[in-house]
Amino acid sequence: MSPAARPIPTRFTERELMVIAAGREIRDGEMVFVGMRLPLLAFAFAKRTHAPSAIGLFENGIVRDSPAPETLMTMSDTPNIPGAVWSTGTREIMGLLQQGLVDLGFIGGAEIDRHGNLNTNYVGDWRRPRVRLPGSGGGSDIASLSRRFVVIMPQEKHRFRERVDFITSPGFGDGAGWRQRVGLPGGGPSAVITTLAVFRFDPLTAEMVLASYHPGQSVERVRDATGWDLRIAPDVRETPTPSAEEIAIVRACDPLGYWTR
Amino acid sequence: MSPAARPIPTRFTERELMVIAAGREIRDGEMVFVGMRLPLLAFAFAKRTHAPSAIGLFENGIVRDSPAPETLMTMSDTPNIPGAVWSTGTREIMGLLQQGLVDLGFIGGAEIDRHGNLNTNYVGDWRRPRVRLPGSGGGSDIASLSRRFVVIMPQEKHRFRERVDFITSPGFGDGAGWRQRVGLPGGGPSAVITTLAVFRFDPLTAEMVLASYHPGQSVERVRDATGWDLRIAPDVRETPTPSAEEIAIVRACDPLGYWTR
Amino acid sequence: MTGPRESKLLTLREAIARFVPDGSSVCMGTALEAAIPYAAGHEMIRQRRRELTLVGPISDILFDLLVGAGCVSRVVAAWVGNVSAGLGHNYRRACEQGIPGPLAVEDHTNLSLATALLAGAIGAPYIPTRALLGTGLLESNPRFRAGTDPWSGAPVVLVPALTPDVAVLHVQRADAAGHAHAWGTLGVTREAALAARRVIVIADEIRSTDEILSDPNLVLAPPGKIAAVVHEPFGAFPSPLQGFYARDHDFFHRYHDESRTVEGNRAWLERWVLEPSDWKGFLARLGPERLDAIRARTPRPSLPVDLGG
Amino acid sequence: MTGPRESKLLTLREAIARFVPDGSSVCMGTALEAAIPYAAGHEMIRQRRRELTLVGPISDILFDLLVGAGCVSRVVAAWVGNVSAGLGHNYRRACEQGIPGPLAVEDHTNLSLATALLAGAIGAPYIPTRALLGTGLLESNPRFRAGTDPWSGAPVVLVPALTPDVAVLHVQRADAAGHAHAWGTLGVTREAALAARRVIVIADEIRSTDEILSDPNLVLAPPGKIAAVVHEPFGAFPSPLQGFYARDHDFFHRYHDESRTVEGNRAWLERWVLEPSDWKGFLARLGPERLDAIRARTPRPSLPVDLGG
Repeated sequence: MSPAARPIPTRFTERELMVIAAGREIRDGEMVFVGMRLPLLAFAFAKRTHAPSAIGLFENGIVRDSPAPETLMTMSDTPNIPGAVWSTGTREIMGLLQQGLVDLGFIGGAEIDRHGNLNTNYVGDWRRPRVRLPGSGGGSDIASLSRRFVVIMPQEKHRFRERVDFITSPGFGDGAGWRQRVGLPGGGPSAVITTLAVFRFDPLTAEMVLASYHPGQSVERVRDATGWDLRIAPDVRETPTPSAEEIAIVRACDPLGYWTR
Repeated sequence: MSPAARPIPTRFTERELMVIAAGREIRDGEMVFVGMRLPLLAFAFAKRTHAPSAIGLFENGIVRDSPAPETLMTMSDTPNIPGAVWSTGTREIMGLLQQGLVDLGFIGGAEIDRHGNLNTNYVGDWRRPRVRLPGSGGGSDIASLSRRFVVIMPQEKHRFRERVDFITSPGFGDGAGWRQRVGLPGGGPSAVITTLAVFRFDPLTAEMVLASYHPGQSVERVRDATGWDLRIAPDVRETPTPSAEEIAIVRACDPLGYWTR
Repeated sequence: MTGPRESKLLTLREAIARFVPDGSSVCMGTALEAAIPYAAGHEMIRQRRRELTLVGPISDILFDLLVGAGCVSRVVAAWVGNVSAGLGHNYRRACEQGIPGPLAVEDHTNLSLATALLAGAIGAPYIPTRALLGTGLLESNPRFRAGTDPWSGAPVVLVPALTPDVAVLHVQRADAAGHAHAWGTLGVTREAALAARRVIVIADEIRSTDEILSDPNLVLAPPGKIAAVVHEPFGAFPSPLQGFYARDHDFFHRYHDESRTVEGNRAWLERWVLEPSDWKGFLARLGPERLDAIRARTPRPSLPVDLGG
Repeated sequence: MTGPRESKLLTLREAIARFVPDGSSVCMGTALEAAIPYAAGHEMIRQRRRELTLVGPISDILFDLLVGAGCVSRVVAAWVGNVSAGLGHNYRRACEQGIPGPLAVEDHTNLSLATALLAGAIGAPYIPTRALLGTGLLESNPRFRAGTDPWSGAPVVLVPALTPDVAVLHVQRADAAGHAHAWGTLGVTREAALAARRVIVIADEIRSTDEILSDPNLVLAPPGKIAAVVHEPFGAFPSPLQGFYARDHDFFHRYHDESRTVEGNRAWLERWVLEPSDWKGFLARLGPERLDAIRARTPRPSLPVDLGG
């Protein structure tokens, strides 16, 4: 293909790319613990593309089979209720999660480590924390109980640590077999989507592995923004550049660009 | 008082008398687990007389501060819902009970023994029962968890047994201290109201004691209809004859005489 | 892939054939004496379902009827009989004489059954209770276990979760996708809808999705739980359905009288269950006057909620 | 003896003074980001309440505000911060530097907090969960205990019941006796209403008892739980209330900016909490345009239920 024949790349933001990458993790018909911000847009994106039958759950008690028609700042904003297929309580939604019926959950985190454990409680010793973070919310529950979960977070070296100070949302603990050993029923993290890259987990070592770096990034730049000696997948590649159509869909989901600009 | 001055006694049925005796057990403002049939009428009677602020709970999830305006055959009959102050589920009502918030519960039984234990499961060995009875329903829960409970049942010798074959609804087990020993939080039975008499429990021995025999009955007749060597209260007396006004109120609560005739 | 709003409407015959195979554990009668899915029970008998485990708090005559028809090998319940008349003859015959076949019973109380379904609904393996202590049920139902509250040292009973294969729930109204509205007496209906692996919704009325979702707080269960929706007016007869019809007390008394003997029970099954080919046939046999006599006449609409913004 | 239908209407000042003494455990923010009882929080600050234990899943800025005002000695929560902006400055200052005073925190997750209130609501000492295993919360919150599911041998975490002294619940409407209707986002509201020893209902609208009891299934809690009813329109501002008003996002951002320093926080408290003598004063300071901008405009009434017979 001659350079002239290449399609002119549509410009997109880091966050638009993250939304599309996250959306691709949703399979059709899945029950998805949606959360807010980028995951909510990923759900909207997936619904409009390859996963029209996916169902979204919110920990305040809302279940939707279609994204809310307006941009939400919080999951409890009034536009999120009309059109819901169920409006119930936290306990009922968490019950579905603990029954093992939630296929996929999205969570964020302040810190993550090489085995996918997240910390949103304490930086430093929890008895005398340097930073008191807000806490788990429902993140720990999603990490413990969903059949698989995907992490979405900005990538900075100090947030990508060899070992987190405190496990709020369990990944694979200290490695393979840990989840089974401590009794966690859920499947653990299946991907980490950052501002720089997409990571997956080696099933043998339960260690985070670079699967793809975003357009404009490189293996080296991702390595530099990781706080341990990062393993690289043998088939590492560039994260697929979103198509103009995909970007248009993301923008339709966030017309004001509130979350993606 | 000369015979001529005695008020002419109003005729009443055994069951009318039982309703009035049961109604007297309800104190104003109490939360009462009402059940059906005679206890429901006792609640209606008490509301119209000395306990206008009593609240009635039904295990199907209904809470009422006024009796239903029509005669009910079951607690889930349609007239029992309009006017309810709460219509919820069994779990919520049982939750109030297990919290210790129910002051008084009424239950019936096929068999009772000298310590007030009731059997509504099996006559004979439960592994090969001679008679399979319907079961606990909510009776066992009321007996276990209400602050006190009152039994209403017909009195026949074979139903008043030294020891029941099977404890469905625990009274005082094998005697004083048993409830504490097995861990039951509720206060146990406070009265047994039968077709013949009213019984209470000796706080020292936790044994059923004849407190009063109904008009027309006698200590001897009650003894003959009891399957163990019945203890008689030192101040045993005749159950107060209902006044004409009391009987009129009971009849207003059951205008068709469905439960009391 | 079935979309969450695609129609799951089936006939009762199809729904029972597909989602209640022999050997299923089936939760029914969740609203206590109200909204009992009798139409579904009749269909199970007509399809000669066998080896069912029935789960429910009190079942009025439904469990007794299915036991007498030979559909049931196990009952998990707090009470089985006839609320109007007391004992259930078929239940007694099965427990006492093994007629028409042996019947295993797991004794519950209303609290323990509600607790077991709640545990199933929240995905907990068990929930402790301070009921049941000192009772014979701890022996007759070996599924209960003694435990200790580790904070106080007090004894508790651990009630294991119940997760029936299917809950058959009769409701006032639903849409074709299975978003269901139930009100009035609820009993353990909400817990059962979530504890069961799947739910058959039987509705007296089918409404549009927009109408049902105008009150999403009243919806019973999320789309993933719903296996089928059946439109069956008067499908809870002879039990009552708030806003729709009252209880037909006489039917319970007549069942009690006629099921007293094995022969009488067989005649009852023939006349009321096996000869009608479906529920409409049953209702036709009852006659329109009988239904008119119990039909709700005086509407008492609720103050709506407002989801507006 | 208070009759179950007697009025429990009080002013917010009276209700907080009588039913939220110093040292109380207070459950608030039960509907997550919606229906947060900010008016009640402001009143607690004005009354200089001290040594409160705050209980709630996520509290948006309400817990941060009360912590910064020195009312709180303990927080039992899954998340404390500012949903719009992330961290809560006052919460951080208290946890990291003991400003304005030391703060104990019992870390929860949304599941464990809902489970703890559910246990309180059903009167169970605890409920086991398979969440929390392997997490640091088992260390940082010593109230959790390790346990074993005796059937499977699998590890579980025992979550002890929470029974707050009082739940302060903002709802759409209630009658004067405290029969309350809440809808939309519910979070842990229903569990909190039953787990708490008593409930203060704060309603945007007071309706007649007949209107409220036209839908008894929607009622939150029985009369015995209700301590007081307060009529406080816009009492959940700046959080949203379905059918009444939307969220005022800007207010959260401005709080975040201004509470960044101790001085800024003091100024915020003065301006928005201490200077207004009550909630009406606060609303007046906001100005009617601001309330008009969020007021619900398009009604979306639900299909009523029918309790008729």
